[in-house]
Amino acid sequence: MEKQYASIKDYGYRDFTKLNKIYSIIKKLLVILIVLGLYLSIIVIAIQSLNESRNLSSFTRLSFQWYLNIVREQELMNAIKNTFLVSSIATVLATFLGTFFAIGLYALSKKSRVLWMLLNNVPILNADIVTGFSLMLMFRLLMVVFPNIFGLFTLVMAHLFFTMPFVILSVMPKLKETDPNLMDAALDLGIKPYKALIKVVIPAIKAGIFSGMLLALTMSIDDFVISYFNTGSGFDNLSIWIYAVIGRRNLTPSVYAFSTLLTLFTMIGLLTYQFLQRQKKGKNNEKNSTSSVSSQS
Amino acid sequence: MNKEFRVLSRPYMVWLSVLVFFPILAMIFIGFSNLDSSVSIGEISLSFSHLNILTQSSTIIAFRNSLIFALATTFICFIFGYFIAYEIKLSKFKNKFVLLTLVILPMWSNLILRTESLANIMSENNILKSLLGFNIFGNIAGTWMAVLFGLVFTYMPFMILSVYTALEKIDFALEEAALDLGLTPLKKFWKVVFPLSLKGVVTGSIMVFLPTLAGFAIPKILSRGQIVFIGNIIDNKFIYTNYNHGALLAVVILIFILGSILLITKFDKEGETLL
Amino acid sequence: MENKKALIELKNISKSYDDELVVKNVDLTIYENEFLTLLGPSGCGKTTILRMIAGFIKPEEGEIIINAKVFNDLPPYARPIHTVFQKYALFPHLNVIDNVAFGLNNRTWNYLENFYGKAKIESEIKELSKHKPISVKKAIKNLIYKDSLQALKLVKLEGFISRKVDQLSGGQQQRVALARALVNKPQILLLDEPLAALDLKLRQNMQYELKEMQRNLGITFLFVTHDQEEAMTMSDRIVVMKEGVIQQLGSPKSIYNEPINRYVANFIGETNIIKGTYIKKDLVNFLDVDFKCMGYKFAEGEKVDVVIRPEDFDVVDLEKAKLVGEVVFSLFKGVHNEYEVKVGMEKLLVHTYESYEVGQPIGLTIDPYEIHMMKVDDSEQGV
Amino acid sequence: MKKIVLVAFLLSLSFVLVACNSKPKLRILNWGEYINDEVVEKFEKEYGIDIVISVADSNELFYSKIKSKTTAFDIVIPSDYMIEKMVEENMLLQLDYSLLPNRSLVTYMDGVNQIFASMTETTFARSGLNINYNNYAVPYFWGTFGIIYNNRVEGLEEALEEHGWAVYFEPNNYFSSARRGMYAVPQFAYASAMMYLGNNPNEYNSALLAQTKTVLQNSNFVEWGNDTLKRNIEANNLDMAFTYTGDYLDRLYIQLSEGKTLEEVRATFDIYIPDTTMVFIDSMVIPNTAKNIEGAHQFINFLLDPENAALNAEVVGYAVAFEEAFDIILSYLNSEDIEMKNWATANSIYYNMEIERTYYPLTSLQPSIIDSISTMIDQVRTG
Repeated sequence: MEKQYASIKDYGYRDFTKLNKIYSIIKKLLVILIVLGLYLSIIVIAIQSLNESRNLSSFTRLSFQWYLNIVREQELMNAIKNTFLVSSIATVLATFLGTFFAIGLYALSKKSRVLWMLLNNVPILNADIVTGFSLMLMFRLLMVVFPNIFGLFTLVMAHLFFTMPFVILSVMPKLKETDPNLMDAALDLGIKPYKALIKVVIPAIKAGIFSGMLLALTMSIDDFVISYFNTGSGFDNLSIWIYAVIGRRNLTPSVYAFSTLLTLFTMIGLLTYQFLQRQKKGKNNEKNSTSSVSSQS
Repeated sequence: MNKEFRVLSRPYMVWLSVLVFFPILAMIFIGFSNLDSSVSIGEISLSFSHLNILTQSSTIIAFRNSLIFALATTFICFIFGYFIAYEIKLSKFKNKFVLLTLVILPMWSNLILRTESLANIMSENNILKSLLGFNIFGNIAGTWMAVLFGLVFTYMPFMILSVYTALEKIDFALEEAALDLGLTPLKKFWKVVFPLSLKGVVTGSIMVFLPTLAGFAIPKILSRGQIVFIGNIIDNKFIYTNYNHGALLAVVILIFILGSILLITKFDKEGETLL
Repeated sequence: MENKKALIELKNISKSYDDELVVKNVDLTIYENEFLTLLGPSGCGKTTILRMIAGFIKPEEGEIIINAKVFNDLPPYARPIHTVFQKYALFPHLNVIDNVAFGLNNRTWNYLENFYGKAKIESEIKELSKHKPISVKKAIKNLIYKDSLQALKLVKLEGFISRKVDQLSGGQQQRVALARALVNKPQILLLDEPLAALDLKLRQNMQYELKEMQRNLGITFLFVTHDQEEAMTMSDRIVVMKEGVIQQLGSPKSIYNEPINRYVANFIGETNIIKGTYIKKDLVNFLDVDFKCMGYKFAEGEKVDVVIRPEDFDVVDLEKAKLVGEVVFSLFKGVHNEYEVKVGMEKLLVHTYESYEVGQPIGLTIDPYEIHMMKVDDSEQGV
Repeated sequence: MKKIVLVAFLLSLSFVLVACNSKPKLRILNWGEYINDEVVEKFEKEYGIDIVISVADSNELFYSKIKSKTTAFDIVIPSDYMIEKMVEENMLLQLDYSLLPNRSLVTYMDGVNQIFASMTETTFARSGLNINYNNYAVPYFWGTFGIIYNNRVEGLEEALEEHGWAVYFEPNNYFSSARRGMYAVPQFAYASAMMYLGNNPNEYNSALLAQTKTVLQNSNFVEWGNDTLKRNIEANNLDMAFTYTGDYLDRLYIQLSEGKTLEEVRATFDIYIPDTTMVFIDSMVIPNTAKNIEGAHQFINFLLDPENAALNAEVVGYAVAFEEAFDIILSYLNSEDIEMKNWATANSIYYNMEIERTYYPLTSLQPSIIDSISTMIDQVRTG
């Protein structure tokens, strides 16, 4: 008996196999174009950093001098140092405090939790200029008691104000996903509540904490407006410095070099992370393959 | 969660209440009083005279510009951002975290540097032209296209992240169920995936819309100062220490922000998809 | 069975994940109007087979033939098959009736016209046009609504049409999922452990209802489970699987009584497997006693495994007994008593209504037709 | 736990970093890249004082930083009109000339003295106060404004030399296709239009405002920028722009340092300084919130040394304020070092003090007037 093949048309559908091929090519092209769009400015910055000339509008010759120059630019180095100091302190504090605040908010009744999560959105969505200016007014009041408050302290505080909500937002969904009995099980085993929190709950929401930290760092490292109003004592971060310098004078191409390095190092870090993960997984697979049959769902 | 932990949220409640309400009240107060650098405490009084700024033709046009560009940017970001988020979800690459980090990585570079470099290559004679021999953008510096391009590709990561978060939460079995019930992949997308990701679209849209509406650096640099946004006017008011007008305009922006927050709560009760 | 029409034929199907073969050269024919169960522990490949039939994954080798046509390359949406998912997969953005009508609502008009037939649509138009004239589309929409309502009635949920699905209990969700599949009038319904998430009582009720529904609707049910009792209760035929290979295919009774190997014997309920020797036709020796048996053919003197279900022992007076043992453990199980009886070095599981105390001697006999024998297979070490 | 340790570590690290510098500090609020690092190092070494520099990009930001008192700066370097405003609002300390012995080593240039006199005049006219600004400020750099233009446009140079402002402000009559750019500071735009109209740029009334508005509207500016103006002209993306003369020199030095000759650069882009033009002077002042008043005087005194002033000018494109320092620069005219020679030549061309010009320093206008001007500019820009 001859084999009969079912065709998709018999069941009232048109056959788009050919169109699908074209579509998938268009799709790939579009992805490439959009990613290029996202990275276009980064690529241009990289090209500028490799240009021997300070002239931004024409490429003369390939040169790495601006990379070597980074350490020699005192003001730039100072700005970089300040940026890292402020952003790392703010990020670590925001992650640490934000996690515990999120746990606290999660423990509230649903009604008041919704209310506080609503307020939590305000610093995220508020216009930078409004936040920055009004925080400055706040800190001015404190100056009566602490005259030298402006500088690192106010900067970190301001950064905490707009980064912490991101951490809370990332941690909250993960808290909801955790098994409500997790905590009880730990308490049942005779562990004190706060110890149980650290030993049981925190590991369960690790992924949320980490992505919150990443967001906090992203927001903090590129902030200009809020930092601008709340800095003091010469504690300018990179954004403030760039803005002031670019406004009237020439920016040293070393800034582009630094920016490119930052992107490159992050990318290399990510790729290494990915590579290590894969290796680890590969090893696990080898170990397991003899003993377990992989689930098919 | 253990009720005992409620105490952990107390400091944050105090912190939020003070830092959210005080600034807003301060803004409103400055906007509606005669307070400026030359007025002493005793002379402060209520004043509505600053309201005239709202009827200036420049203010109205700037507002119009901001709104139109914010809406257009949000829409384009939605189309492209959704597309990318969906492709990330479909991608066979296991470690989605790495992909998402790559999406936000450009944001680690300084916004002004990025925008300036875009402005550079949008001009007639630029560094890419000197390398490639041709101009990839033509000469769009200073036009609305330049501004739109800059806004879209600066804020798209917000859209991608929000939409992806929502997409990721959709149970794959639902998609299989739709196919099983006779829906073609395209129909499955419109009838199941898209409605279920709407939360993320709303949040992402707001995350794009608000900074575009209130921002000033990108239009200033990319329009070469020719397209004025409301943010530019506010910025100038603050620079020239006209805090009353600045605050008043900021209050108007604030109304948009509060509206957006309400919208978010309507769609997404506990802000789950806000990044 | 033989005169029934074959609906689905799997021919030499294989599938692997990460270089690991999870379905190995499976051949299976599923007939019209039967309740077939794929039974096996998790990871045995039963869900993979189901998903290949549904079209979610493609076999690497072999053919899936439905209604005498090869379906390998057809996407799931073009197959006349519907699935009830393990966790139901109800659409959270739709209410109950919209969930049920979802499949039909999203079909093309052409499909729907064929689905309902001209006559039915016309009579619907006639009926509805009494008040005001309506279009074909409107009539079809109306039919879909009616059908969905009917399907909900079938699963006894007609009172819940506008509920949100997250406001339903697990059992109700399961019924909605069933109605959502049935409303499309599929030829074959695939059920992927649909009862696993329900509690015991509900599960037993649903088992009964599912069987009833299958009988009344005349649809082929392909059911996947790891629960042998569930399989026994509902199925016309059972396929016992292990590591991607079909071990035995047959009616519940034949699988229960005549397991083909230790694996099947152990997987299908409690059993005693005793080493024995086939002496000659109708005579087997085990526990140092010769027993009469019937219907088996082995080489004379061949070692065999003898299978005796606990309830197949007859408890008799000691003098009449062929085997005499000592009760070493007893458990009251409601209807019957379960004893562990030590005969020589072997421990046997015995079910009986009689009462014995631990330490008491007990006499056992076995009817010849209750003695089942299998080839000795050392690799089969039970579940 | 690890995180707690990390936080503690980072916090303590930050305190150490902040506290470890026990050397006295001098906080300077400056424009970006407006000081030679060598000067800073030299001063730090000589006096054992650490200099901390903050930067801002407008006089108004200087003002708000001092006014808000968020940081106690010891030295600020604002422009003329802002110094007027600061003095009137009592924000500055009087200089103690007994601590500035180097004052006797230098003679202020004529232009500088003119500006100081003009400041006194406008202040008197506005508020009736008779203030000698020498008591508050020591000049840092000064310079003129001009029209930077693209010399690749045929005939533009000659037209500018002949018709001055009109070429820039009358696109209908001259070079209608030329791309014109304006400095995005409202008062600069207003002042330039006022000078074109033949008025004193510091005058203001509503009729003049309307007139300037028309002038600016008719000019069809394609760019409202700041430092981007000079870069775009250099790159042939713009043809004319009103800007600081120093901005031009800044680009010139960069081109020279990359091996171009002065003639080559001037052939691509150049600056035209009108006979009537704006001038500015940036001066060092000590705000009354200063902590290290002694150090501030030491620094001012240090920069009153012509050698140091000339050294500072090496990287900054503006004109030195002291004749003695200018002489040092001009002494390089015959230097072997090509870079130094070019630098001296550029100074002699663009800061040629022989040419008779009318210089207008901007004055501090009332907030309400500034507001009207910025609103007018906003209206021009929004079309």
